[in-house]
Amino acid sequence: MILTNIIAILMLVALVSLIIGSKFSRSLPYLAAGSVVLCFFLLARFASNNHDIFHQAMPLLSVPWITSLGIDYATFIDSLSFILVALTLILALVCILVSVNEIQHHHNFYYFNLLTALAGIIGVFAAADLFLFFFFWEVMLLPMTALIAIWGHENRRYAAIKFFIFTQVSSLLMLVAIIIMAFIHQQQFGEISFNYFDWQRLNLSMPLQYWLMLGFFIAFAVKLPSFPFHTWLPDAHTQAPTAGSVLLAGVLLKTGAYGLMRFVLPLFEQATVEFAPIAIALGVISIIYGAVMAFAQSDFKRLVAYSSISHMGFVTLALFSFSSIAYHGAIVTIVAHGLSSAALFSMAGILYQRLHTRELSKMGGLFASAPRMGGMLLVFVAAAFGMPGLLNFVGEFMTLTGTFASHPVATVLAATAMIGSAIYGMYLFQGSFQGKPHAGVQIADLLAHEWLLCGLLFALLLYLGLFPQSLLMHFEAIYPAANITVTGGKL
Amino acid sequence: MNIDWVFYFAALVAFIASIKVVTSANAIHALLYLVVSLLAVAFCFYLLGAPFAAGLEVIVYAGAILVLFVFAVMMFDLQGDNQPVLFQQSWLATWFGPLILTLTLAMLLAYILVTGATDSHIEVGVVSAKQVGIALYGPYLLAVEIASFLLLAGLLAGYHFAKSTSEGEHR
Amino acid sequence: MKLAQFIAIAPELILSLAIVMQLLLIALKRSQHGIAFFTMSAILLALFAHYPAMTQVNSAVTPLIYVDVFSLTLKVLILSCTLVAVWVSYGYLRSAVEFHDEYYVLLLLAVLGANILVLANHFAAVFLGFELLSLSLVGMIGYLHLRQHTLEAGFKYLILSATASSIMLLGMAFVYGATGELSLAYQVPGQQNLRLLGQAGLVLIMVGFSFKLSLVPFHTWTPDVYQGAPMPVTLLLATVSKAAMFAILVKFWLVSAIFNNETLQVLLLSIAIASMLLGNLLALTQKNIKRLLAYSSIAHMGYLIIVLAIQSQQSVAWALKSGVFYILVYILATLILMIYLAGRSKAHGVHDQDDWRDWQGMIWRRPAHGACLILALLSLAGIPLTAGFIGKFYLFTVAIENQLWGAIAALIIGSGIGLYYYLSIIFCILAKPPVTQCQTVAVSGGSFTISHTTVMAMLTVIIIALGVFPDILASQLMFQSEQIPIIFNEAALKSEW
Amino acid sequence: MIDIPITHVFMISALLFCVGFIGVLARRNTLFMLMSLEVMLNAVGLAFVGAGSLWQEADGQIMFILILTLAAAEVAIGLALLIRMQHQRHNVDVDGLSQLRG
Amino acid sequence: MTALTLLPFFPLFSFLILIIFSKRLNWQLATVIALSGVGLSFLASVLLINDLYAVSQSSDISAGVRESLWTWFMLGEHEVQVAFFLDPLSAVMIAVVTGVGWLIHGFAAAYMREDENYSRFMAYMNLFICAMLILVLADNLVLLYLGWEGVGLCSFLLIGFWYQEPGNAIAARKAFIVTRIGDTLLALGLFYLFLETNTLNIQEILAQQDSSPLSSEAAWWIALLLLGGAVGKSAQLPLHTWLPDAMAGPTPVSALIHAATMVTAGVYLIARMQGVYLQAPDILNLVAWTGSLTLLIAGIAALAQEDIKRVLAYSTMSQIGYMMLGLGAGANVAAITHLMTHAFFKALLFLTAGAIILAAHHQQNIFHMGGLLKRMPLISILFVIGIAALIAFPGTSGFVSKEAIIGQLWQSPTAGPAFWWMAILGAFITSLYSFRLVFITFFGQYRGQHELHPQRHFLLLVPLCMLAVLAILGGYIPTNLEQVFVAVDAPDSQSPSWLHSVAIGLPLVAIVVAYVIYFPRANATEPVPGKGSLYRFSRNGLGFDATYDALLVKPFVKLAKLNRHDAIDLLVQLISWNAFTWNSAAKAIQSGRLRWYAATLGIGTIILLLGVML
Repeated sequence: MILTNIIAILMLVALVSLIIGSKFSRSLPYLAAGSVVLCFFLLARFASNNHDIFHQAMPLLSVPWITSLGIDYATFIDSLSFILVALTLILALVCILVSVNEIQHHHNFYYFNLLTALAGIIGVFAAADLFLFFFFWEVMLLPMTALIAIWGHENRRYAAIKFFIFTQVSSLLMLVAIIIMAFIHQQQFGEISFNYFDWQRLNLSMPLQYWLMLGFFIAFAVKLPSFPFHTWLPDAHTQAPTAGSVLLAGVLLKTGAYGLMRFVLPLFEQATVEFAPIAIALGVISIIYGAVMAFAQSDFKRLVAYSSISHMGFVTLALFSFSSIAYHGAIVTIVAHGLSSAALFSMAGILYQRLHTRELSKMGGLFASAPRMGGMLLVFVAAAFGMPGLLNFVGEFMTLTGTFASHPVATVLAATAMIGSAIYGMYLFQGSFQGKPHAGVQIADLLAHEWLLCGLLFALLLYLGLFPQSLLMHFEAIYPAANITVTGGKL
Repeated sequence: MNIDWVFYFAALVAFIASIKVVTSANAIHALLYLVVSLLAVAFCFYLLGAPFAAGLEVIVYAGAILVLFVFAVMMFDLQGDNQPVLFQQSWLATWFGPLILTLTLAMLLAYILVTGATDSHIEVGVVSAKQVGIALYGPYLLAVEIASFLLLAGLLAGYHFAKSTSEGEHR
Repeated sequence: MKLAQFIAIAPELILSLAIVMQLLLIALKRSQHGIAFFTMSAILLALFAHYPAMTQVNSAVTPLIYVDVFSLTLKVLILSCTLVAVWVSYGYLRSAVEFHDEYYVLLLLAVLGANILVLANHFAAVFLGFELLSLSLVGMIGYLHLRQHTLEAGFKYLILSATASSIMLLGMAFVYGATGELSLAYQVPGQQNLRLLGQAGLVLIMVGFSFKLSLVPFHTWTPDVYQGAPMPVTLLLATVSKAAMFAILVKFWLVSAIFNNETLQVLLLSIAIASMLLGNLLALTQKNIKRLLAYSSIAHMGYLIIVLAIQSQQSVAWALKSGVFYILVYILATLILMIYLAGRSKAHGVHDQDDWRDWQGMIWRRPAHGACLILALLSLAGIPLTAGFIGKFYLFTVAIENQLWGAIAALIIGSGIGLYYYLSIIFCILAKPPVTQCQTVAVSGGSFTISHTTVMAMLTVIIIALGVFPDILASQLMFQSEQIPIIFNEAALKSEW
Repeated sequence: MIDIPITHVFMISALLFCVGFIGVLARRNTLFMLMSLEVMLNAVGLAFVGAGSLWQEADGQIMFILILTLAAAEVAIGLALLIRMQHQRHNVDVDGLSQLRG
Repeated sequence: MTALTLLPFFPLFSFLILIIFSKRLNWQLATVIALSGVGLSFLASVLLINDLYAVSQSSDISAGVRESLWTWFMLGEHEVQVAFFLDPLSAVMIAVVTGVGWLIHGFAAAYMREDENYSRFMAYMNLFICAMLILVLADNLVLLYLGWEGVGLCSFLLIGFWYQEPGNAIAARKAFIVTRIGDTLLALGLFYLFLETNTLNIQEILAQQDSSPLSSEAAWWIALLLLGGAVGKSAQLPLHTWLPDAMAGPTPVSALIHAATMVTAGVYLIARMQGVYLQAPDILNLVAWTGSLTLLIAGIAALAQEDIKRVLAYSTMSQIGYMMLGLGAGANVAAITHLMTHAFFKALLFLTAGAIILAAHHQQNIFHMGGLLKRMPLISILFVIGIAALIAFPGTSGFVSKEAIIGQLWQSPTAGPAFWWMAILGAFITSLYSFRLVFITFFGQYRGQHELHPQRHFLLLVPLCMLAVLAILGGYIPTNLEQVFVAVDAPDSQSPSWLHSVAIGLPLVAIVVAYVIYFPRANATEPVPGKGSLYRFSRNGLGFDATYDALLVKPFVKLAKLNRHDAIDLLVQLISWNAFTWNSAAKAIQSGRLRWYAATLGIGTIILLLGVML
């Protein structure tokens, strides 16, 4: 029930804020933040009450939904879901904090969209029924698109349409694969089923398995995003309002990684092994390409967006190297990137509010007037380029350590991104905060609520960076699909 | 005595008359050719053993419907093309495309009919008006009813269009 | 004829009677409200007459008509749409001086034609229904004599529809010549004797159906007629006409199990794929909402006829369910959009308010309408939370069950293209409102009332409800394959008569 | 009375049909379009009557009668539209009717 | 919590205080906080080293002290811990870091007194000390990597401390990125090491080398990759180009980071991983080559510098080259000792240079100085003491350590006579540039535009004096390093007896040469023969920068900017272009002409009929 409750609370508050919000637009952030905190509290209580059961998936609510197709409303939770849901709720708070001053019109509709997007995302992490999963997968898109299209920057409609069409078309491929799986279940077990746990029993022949895997993979690769499906991301990130960027980079991309972890790897073991070289190549290309492209940008948010591509390439690389260390690294990277990119986008938003530009060439020398902000930006940039002590480093390090065993060349290539990330990170930090200040450019330093969000993110990055075991101890030490024999390396 | 040639002759007349309908420049001429074509087809009907249909063709089609045409043309001066279309400069442009298209269609249909149809011959026998009547008011009773509604629709729509014209004139 | 048979076709009898009564009413007392009210009550009565008709399912009424659950379902759908159409027309046509008696009669005639088409089990009935529908629609399309475009639209529709029906009739003649049977269940001994002639005949018949369903390459009339016709008539064209033609295509296809014929199957799929792609492509840059809906209807009909491309008898029931669900959903969404358009327009305007750039920023000025329209568009685009998604999902299941990979690819590509223009409109609705106030002036000419809003909201709620709980409808749509008279028992029929 | 293959009847009707069709395609005068339509319908009628004779059934003729009805209704509407067109536009050139497009 | 666990956290704590209250602290308070942070560390390390001695005296085993704090993360079965390890090697390092660091902090307090961001500066310095301590105390390589990156970041921050000068920012970025290349190689080395040994704990790895040594190929690669890390951090060939530019930072920074501590981290790393290197003699040889080439090239470059700090920077590179050479030759103890003494005298040199620069209003060009001996006698004497140690003048600390290195070269199995000659040549060049510096700076006439304002703050002078003492006597500090290193058994071949005297004598000859060449020019404001292309070439660091710029940086930037709008996006645009083109093509169908529409009906029928026939 817990996840359903959270979704329900968020949806309810969303509706309430839509209906009554136009009169109380000042208090909407409090309402939204309150609901998020309540959800977080519920989740925390649930976790503390059920401390030991996260290793296995724990089914929660299951209600028949579309009976003729054997579709249930079924949710479950395990460590992966839990961590991602928690991350989502934390970033939700960040989103609300960055929105406080930024959103100038139609508050009620804004918070409606924000909260429904959150509900959809949590639904994605909760769904145990693949139809439900797809349902939420799409539901989270809509409000996200609305956020971009209504409150975005100058080129918002193009970005929103691109974002939507990319994800929608790719997810239709996944839908086809899902339905085929359901029919295969019907063939093998007599009844049609979309249930994840039922599907684990399926016995898929090889070429078919490969195609099905591809259907899922493309959908997730677009979300992730992996080269060459990434081009929606820079536009969407750049044009979205700050909260939109935070949500996109922080959680929405993670749904792609989640999909790979939850569905692609366990359900299509053979096919993934066969596909691994391609996936790894894509991962490595994403890593390098993202880093190089990030350096070439002059737009703050675009730069961060490309860096996201680079970071998520590590996740692809990690997952398809079939090493338990790398798998854990992927989990850490997911969380780390969620926090750090959210932080960077928040910084971009904070700067945009003061300067009304995202162009690095129009910034520069801001350290003089806003040293605290500069410090925070430096910390987040450092997180992004994998400064040890912050969480991203742990993820990258584990990923590469794990991958090195089986794919040394790919690892070496991927490691060049450590240089690349330093280059664009420095470029970003120095371009905005160092150098000669433009004449008369004086900006206010962090305000209280901005302090709160930066501090929150920094504290999490630092704490988890120093004690990543608090994340990882909930995961089994071995890789879920470790029974596959992977050629050319020991785990 | 084999009178098959009569059928083919009638068909030829119908064909040529139809071509004249389509190509003639003058509306009244075309209508007259249409009457010829209809009469020839009626003769074919008769030869095919459908005297009732032949009668209806003459009475209703050639008689009633074409009279409607003639009335309309005469009363409302629907002469149409002032120049004979056939001999305009754009003769080729006007006819080339349709001709090619239709010839293709005709050849396709011919091919299908030659290769694909049953080679059964029409037996000598007449389906009399009585048989038709029985069928018409037996299994096809509802069809007759619906046909009446069809005519009503035609009537109403025709009336409305014609009426609106006169009203439109006044405004 | 027995009483049972009268009951089975009671809705149609009521409609026929109503037409006659209308004529009488016109003769007795002309009234703008009276005739509309009468028409609505007649339709309601016909709707209620389906309850008794339900008891008579799976019975033939003369060889022309066969009543089954599928037909009844679609008839209910058609009559409901007509109800909406009449109500919309009333507001649309209402004026100070003119009487629009013929309009309502033509409307009932069109619906009668549609109903007969749905019930038809015989080429004669198909043809009559087809023509009754077409000719009445021609009368309605060209109804507004003051508008320039109506003439053009009416004439185009008349000529093309007549051409198409001639082609269809030629096909019927071919089939008749090949099989000696005019019933839809023509292939009594199985399809082996269906030679090339018969196949050609079937194809020619399909040309007629495709024309009406506006499938590529027989779609060309659609946008022009949609645009030129008065808004309520466009609504009829998009809903009643489509539903009826879909029904008869399904029967035509299933009753004689044409799906066993591979050639026709391939042709049908090609048409479907071409429609999906071309329809969406054509809509891509369209700014006139009526034309856009026309193009999108081309694509949607392309999606829809995927359900016919089934491989085996077992899939029939599921395919029918999917098809009916899809067309229902399509009609719901179209209705919302068209009700809005009709409400904003007026018969004596120079043209309808059908440029979607006028919708800019609607969500902020009229949130309820904006929301309804957005949801309707989303439903058309097939996005979850709306019934459109469930409909598309059903189509996908059918396509996958029958392994129609080409159609799936086209469906995906088509949806991708479709998203572009649906989203463009949605974003336009979501955009900042224009500064000028000319819009409100234009709007004030419309016949929009609170009831329009209510109906739109209700339909939107239905769309959402079906999108979230499709079972409330889908579980009702149970078509056993026996309910479609697959192999018509001729002997039983003869004895019945 | 006669003994000819049904194929020939169909062939003749197909030819007539095509002649009518060419008229619809080629003539700009709407009046001729209507007449061409009549030719087409008539051709179809011939096919039905021929097929009816083949099977020695009344159905073919009944279909012909129904087609006749259709032709009548269609002509009525068509001519009425023509009249309106003549009034509105003072010509009956079908190529003038191309404002709806795109 | 023992002193060991607290050691790195004293400066961290003071860093936090300084950074949080930065603007609200006045100079005195900030100075007290900053100095006490490092000072406490220094006290703690003295205490610890005392204990360590006591332990090592009592037992023969070279056991260190290990303190584990918590498990950082798991690499499979292996726990990566946050744990500190103290043995004589790290003892030397922490002594240098905290001791010299403390003195430099003191100097910096005076040097940066006027700066408005004073407490931020001191905070960075404290953070640096913390990171450096973690680096040298790390029990495992991952933690070492943390410190490694931490010092890199602090170096970046401090080089770019005056961030408003674009040049400083560029230098900072360059330093960071070039060292980052080395860091990446180091990280790769760690991955390989983990793959082979399944652990990243330094002691475990070293212990494994006794029982089950690495395969030679693995050792070769690992050693090479670790060397890559080391050359990056220690500014050795070919990743040395950042160090001269790093002189853009405030002078105490140059003294602390770019002379005394951080740049020697590479030396520390290689010394630390000696067990691995012993498995890969080829790489040891490569280390020696790297060191020797660097010391020569840096020395030649130093000969042509005009900026006092750049001279010292090249000299630092050169001296680290000696350490590398020593490590490559197996003279680990000598190398580490040289590390220590170098820290003393180079810190002294930098700080005195800093004092001069401060007095000369941030004038760094030696040709605009001159005659300082008369005007700033104390400083000048201190500087000359540093120089004496640098050229290994007998009796100074530099002499002790450098002679020890040179002395082992001839016989070393991984080095040999060639390296000895290179080292000697290097020593000769060292003297040459040192005295060029001395003569031009301190003799002749003062040539600066502004009047000198020597500062006499005690915090400025006391550290200098203490460092001078260390520069002379520091070579005799006992280190116990022999316990740590595996002795390399030299072959029995006798080295010629003249070696020693040449080694001692040559630098002195160089002084004379320098006197002949440079003393006459002590009044020049321009390096006279310096217009030659050779001079320019060596002034520009022998063209490394230009080469890298042309071969790597420019192509990369160009390529990146070329693809700025993302070529892949063209694919998407192609698709959309396609759609719109097809749209306009398809629109042609909807011409609005009725006859055409009828024709489409015909065409469609034909197509379908054809379909049936086929």
